[in-house]
Amino acid sequence: MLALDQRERLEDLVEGCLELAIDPSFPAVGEWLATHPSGKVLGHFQVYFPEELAEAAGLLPLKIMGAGGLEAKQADSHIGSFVCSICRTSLELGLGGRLSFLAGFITHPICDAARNMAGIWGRNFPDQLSQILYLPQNATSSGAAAYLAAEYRRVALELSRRSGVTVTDDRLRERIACGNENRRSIRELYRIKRERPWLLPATEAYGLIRAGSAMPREAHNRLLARALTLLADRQGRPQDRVRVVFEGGFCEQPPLDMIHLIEEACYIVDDDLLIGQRFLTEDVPTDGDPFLALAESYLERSTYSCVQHDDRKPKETMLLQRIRQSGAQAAILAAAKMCEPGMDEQVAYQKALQAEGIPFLLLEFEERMTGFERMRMEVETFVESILFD
Amino acid sequence: MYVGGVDVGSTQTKAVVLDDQRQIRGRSLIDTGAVITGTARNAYAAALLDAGISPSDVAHVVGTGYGRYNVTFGDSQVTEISCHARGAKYLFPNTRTVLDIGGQDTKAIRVGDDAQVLDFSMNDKCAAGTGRFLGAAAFALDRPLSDLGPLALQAKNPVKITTTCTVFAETEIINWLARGKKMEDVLMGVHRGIAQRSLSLLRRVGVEAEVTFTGGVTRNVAMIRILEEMLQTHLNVSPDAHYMGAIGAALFALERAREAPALEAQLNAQRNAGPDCAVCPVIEEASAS
Amino acid sequence: MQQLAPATPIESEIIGRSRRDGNRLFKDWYEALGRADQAEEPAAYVFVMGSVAEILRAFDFHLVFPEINSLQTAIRKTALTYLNAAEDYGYSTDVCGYVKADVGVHLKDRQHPNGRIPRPRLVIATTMCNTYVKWVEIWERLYGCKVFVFDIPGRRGIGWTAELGSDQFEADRRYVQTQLEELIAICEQITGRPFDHERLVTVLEQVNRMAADWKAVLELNQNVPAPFNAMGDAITYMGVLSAYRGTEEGARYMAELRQEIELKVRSGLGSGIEERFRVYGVGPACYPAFRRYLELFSAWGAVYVNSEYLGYAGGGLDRGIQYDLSRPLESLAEQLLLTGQRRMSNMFFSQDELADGARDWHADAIVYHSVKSCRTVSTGMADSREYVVRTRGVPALLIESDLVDPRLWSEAQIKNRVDAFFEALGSRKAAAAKGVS
Amino acid sequence: MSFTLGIDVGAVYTKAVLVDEERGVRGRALVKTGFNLPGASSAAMAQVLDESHVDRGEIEYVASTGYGRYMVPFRDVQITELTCHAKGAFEAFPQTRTVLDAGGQTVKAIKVDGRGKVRAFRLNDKCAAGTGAFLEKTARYMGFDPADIGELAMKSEVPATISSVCAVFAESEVINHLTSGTKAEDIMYGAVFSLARRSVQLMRRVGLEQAFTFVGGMSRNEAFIKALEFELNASLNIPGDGAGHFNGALGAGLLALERLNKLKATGEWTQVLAARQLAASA
Ligand SMILES: Nc1ncnc2c1ncn2[C@@H]1O[C@H](COP(=O)(O)OP(=O)(O)O)[C@@H](O)[C@H]1O
Ligand SMILES: Nc1ncnc2c1ncn2[C@@H]1O[C@H](COP(=O)(O)OP(=O)(O)O)[C@@H](O)[C@H]1O
Ligand code: SF4
Ligand code: SF4
Ligand code: SF4
Repeated sequence: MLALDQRERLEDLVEGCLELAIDPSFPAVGEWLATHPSGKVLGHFQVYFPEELAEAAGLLPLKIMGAGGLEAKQADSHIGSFVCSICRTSLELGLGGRLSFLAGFITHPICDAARNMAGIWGRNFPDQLSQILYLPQNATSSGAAAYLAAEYRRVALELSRRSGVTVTDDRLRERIACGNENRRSIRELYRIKRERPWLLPATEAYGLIRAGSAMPREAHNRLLARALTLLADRQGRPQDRVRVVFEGGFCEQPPLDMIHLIEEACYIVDDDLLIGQRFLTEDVPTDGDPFLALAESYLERSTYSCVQHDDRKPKETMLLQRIRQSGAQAAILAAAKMCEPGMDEQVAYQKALQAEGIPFLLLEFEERMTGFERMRMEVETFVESILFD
Repeated sequence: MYVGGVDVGSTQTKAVVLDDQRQIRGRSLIDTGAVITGTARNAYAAALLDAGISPSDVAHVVGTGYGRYNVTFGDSQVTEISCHARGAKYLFPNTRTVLDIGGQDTKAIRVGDDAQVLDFSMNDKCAAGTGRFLGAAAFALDRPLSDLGPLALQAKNPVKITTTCTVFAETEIINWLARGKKMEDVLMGVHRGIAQRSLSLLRRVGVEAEVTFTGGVTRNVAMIRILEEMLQTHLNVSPDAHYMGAIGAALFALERAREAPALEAQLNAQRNAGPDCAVCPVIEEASAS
Repeated sequence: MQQLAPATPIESEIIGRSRRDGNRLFKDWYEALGRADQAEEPAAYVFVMGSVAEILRAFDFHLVFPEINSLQTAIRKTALTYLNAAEDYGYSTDVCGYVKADVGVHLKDRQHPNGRIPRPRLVIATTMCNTYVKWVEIWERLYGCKVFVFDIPGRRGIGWTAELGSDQFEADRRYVQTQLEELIAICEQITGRPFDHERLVTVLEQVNRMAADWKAVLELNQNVPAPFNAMGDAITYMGVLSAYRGTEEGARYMAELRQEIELKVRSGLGSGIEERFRVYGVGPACYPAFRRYLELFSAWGAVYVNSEYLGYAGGGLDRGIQYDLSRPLESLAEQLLLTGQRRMSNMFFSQDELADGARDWHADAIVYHSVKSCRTVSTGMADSREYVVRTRGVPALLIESDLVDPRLWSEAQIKNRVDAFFEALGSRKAAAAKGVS
Repeated sequence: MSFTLGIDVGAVYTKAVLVDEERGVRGRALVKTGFNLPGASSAAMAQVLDESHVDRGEIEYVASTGYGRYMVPFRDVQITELTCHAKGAFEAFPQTRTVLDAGGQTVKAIKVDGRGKVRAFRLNDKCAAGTGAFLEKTARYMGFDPADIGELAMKSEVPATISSVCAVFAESEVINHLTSGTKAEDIMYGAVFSLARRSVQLMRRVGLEQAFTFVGGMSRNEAFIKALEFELNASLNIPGDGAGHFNGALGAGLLALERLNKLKATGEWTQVLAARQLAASA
């Protein structure tokens, strides 16, 4: 039914991806389950999760990142109004019975709300494995890599118990190789977007990447390969638009309309949308201890996000670097409503850009927002202040 | 013997007189005015008039509602949560869940066999999704409140109201009309928005049949219909549903009147006496400085 | 119940002592900070959940507890000034109020209503709260001070425990101990002093005494009537516990407190109000309306008999941890991990423990205080409440306000909730009493 | 003679300002926005043409702004009200660095640079408690006409405290005040003050750099100005003679003029005219 990698036109491919990405019935997962009758699915939360672990245990990893189109009918009574939307709609997916195929749900210490999700999930779905994978926050400690490798082993063991498939080193290496191919393709997409943004709008790149959050890795690799082939033939010419970096999409996802709206007047040349899917910036070694290889890649060869602390990567320095490397003129500093780390970081970013004299626009969004009039005004004013002289 | 219940709501004040057989003998409803004590008194007097009795016939009066402490002539106060539960349980003995949508607040209550409140939840801080939302719609459309429900039921393509703020709702309503939407479709959107909010409160306490719907918004047929659809269950709605808080208060009054008055007085004194708890020394220091 | 014996002069001296002394200790505390600021002695900023005071004391760092500073601005009714300063600087109204109140203090040149706070030389965030990490990054930017994120892997899920000595536990412990050693090296560098193992042993011993007494004090509140209010005086006790952790004064205070509470129990003295309801607290105290908050309860004769807050915000000493003084560093690493997993990050999964606690402390109900500022403690509250009500059959009330922001205190609405809850609880208690007789 | 027109379609009022080649204001008009936004903008244009005895044909360029800026059928360009308010305020007071615009449903603080360009801005939350709607509700509730808010509040000596965070709940507070005998003017001024406090907070968030210019419909409300100046502890520039209410439209008119001049200078103007003719004939 999907056969996205067969599509003739990039536009069709992207459209298929976007439909797939925002469909809360997870059609690609359904397709996989149809061919793997005894297969199980592991849900994992934003931002980064080593999906290779789940795959090596025979589980299909599914990134749970809320559902902007969903009304949080039931979840609202479990989670207070001061919590971001992604937590709520993620829970709604579960309470509404849309994730009945899950064997478990793994969250991370990215923020206080996300850690609480492990408890909430566990209370509401007692049959599922519901845990926190404690990614290290003291990345420069000499004990961090060994600890993380042990933590990965622990999770692998828990997953094996659920799936009945032991995670062997060889199997894990094989999955890492597949993941490497995936990350390479994504890096290539971002390179094109940085260098020739008129060829690849951010919405399209977003759709292509997000589709991978809910389908087997191989299928996504084929899809990306197809997209890159089609992209090579694409023609276009640059227009007079402001080149911006979009920062703030690391966890809760802005609605597509919002990215569209920004793109009407800007080129989004780089961003942190779905940063978890490209958190590792180089190939993970496929020799040696694969658990350690994954752990070291996370600590040593990775990008940044405001929910990961690393002395060596002050976030504002990293943002400035992202802006310079992509040749952006300005930045859009967005934060999801009620997202503590996002809102905290917004202030630091703002001060740093002020000091550098780089224009920026502060935006607050919510995945489920539907009215964009106010945001349109803010974006237009911002562009007017840069373009009109 | 007679007893009275006066429910001073943010929007409307309701008073009820019961006899000792728990029959309603008089009722009244007036808009809550600027002088609350006066409003409460007037409503009470009107209910007495309706019942054809004089104040001295009344053994006990309970005040409830947000202005319950303004019922200065009352003998005691009970929160409207307990009163709605009590009233609903009396009129519909199989009630397990009560939904009260009033002018400024919406409450979901789970009740036990003895009409005790087992659990409740209510909106606070923000008046979004309350009866006032309908008031705003009525104002914006320049139609009387009582027209809204029947109109909404004619909707074919309801719009989705995105503004949650009761005050700004007016603008959104006008906007939709400006964009050529039909009045009934817009109204349906407004009703659905309110129902949706109520539902989330209800889910917080758990929806168990039977569900009894109380408060001023019960006068709105569309709201009853929509809620029934969304909950997929029948709602008990009494013709006296708007008076439910006052009825409950009167039932409490009856109970109190029958208890030993001395004990009652003692309890009251206790509750109204200032607190004498031990407080943190840090605080004492703070208030001294 | 015991008859109240006439108070001897000694007894009247003892009762109320912990309140007076707590008060004095806090005054001393802030005065010492003021002197440290003037003398530019090294100060370390730490948090109540995982303060690592044990190590820092051994280096004679002045400890600054920003959380205590923030709550003090609320208690002194000055929080709004600081919150506004931080919001004007750029922080959203939806950011944790503790963070903002503290940022406000720093923007106002560290002038706190209780005195001037020294500048940080070293700041340590444990990962018990993720906002701690964002918070220390703020000071790092303001002062360029050394930041140490002390990563203590927390509890992984419901029903998950790592047994002491298991592979799992060992992996975590090695990580924690490595970090302890790295932290010691940093302290040596900053202070220019070698680490003093003897000192560490003394401090640990002090903590052992405090923990044992604190545990006893909390358990004494299982008595009926409860000798103290766990959301009233106990907040002062807990403040001393955190601020004076591992000191001689702290150990003496806790011993004397225990003596006072024991005496109250022997004399049948309650918390100062006639006890009609006993409630078990979840969530922090309401500092912006501290007194009013308690009054809403005491008006119903409701006494807080214990609170989960006293556990994690007291640094996890409520279960009376004891360090093994023969292997100080390892034991410290072990206990950091254990208290982190069982008493602090445990709060996400504590539903059954709360219900058990309510039973053990003979509480009639659980009261959740959900605070908008703090997603760490509040995100799961509505869900946990639903669990204890449904699955464990414990009546529970949820109140929403804040621990520092007075704008989030809406008294009329909160009073309505509290009144309705106790009306219902009262009638249920009465019905139950009838059923028994 | 050649003119440009700025038209500001607000949530409450639609404002039009006619600008001549010398940047002078040649006419202005104010109509209620109501349901029909295109209709309101046409009515405003008709009114301004009528009053200034100018022909439609003499208007060479129209810039629309305000929340209904896309609903002006005869516009040549649309610009946001933030850019327009900055422009208008800067024209009237070139030393302006912070602009406060308070209208019926929004309050906006804008930081401008030495050339009148927008540097940063903040808008009120999507909650009525921080907007003029709150004042109107309070006034209506006490039985006064919203137009008399300023006059009423100016009589107050001791403003009452209004602390509710919700404009709807504030009504109960108003009732409580009335019950306890507080005078209507004190309550009104209390409400005005609470709004002023929120507005100044927005200004602080963009940096509070002097000089301050206050525009929008609320700049006609004397009590609000007084409360703002008290909160700021500084004086405000206010375009005289009610001109502050037309500031957005003025900014739009000026930006239209600048755009027109640029088009003429680069020679693109003939293309624009040709395109217009084509459209008209089609
Ligand atoms: N005739 C009516 N038709 C429809 N709705 C009504 C009618 N009368 C009152 N209402 C609704 O009831 C609300 C008042 O409900 P009520 O329970 O009296 O509130 P409160 O107790 O807060 O004053 C009004 O806001 C209005 O929406
Ligand atoms: N003559 C006046 N005196 C005092 N206030 C006025 C006057 N005219 C308008 N206002 C205030 O200005 C508001 C409308 O301002 P405006 O800037 O036109 O808003 P918008 O652009 O949203 O339509 C009204 O709600 C009213 O409060
Ligand atoms: S959006 Fe922010 S607050 Fe919400 S889960 Fe993600 S990081 Fe946490
Ligand atoms: S989120 Fe909670 S625990 Fe964390 S710093 Fe804020 S108040 Fe403290
Ligand atoms: S959004 Fe509207 S209803 Fe809600 S608090 Fe604000 S003014 Fe009140």
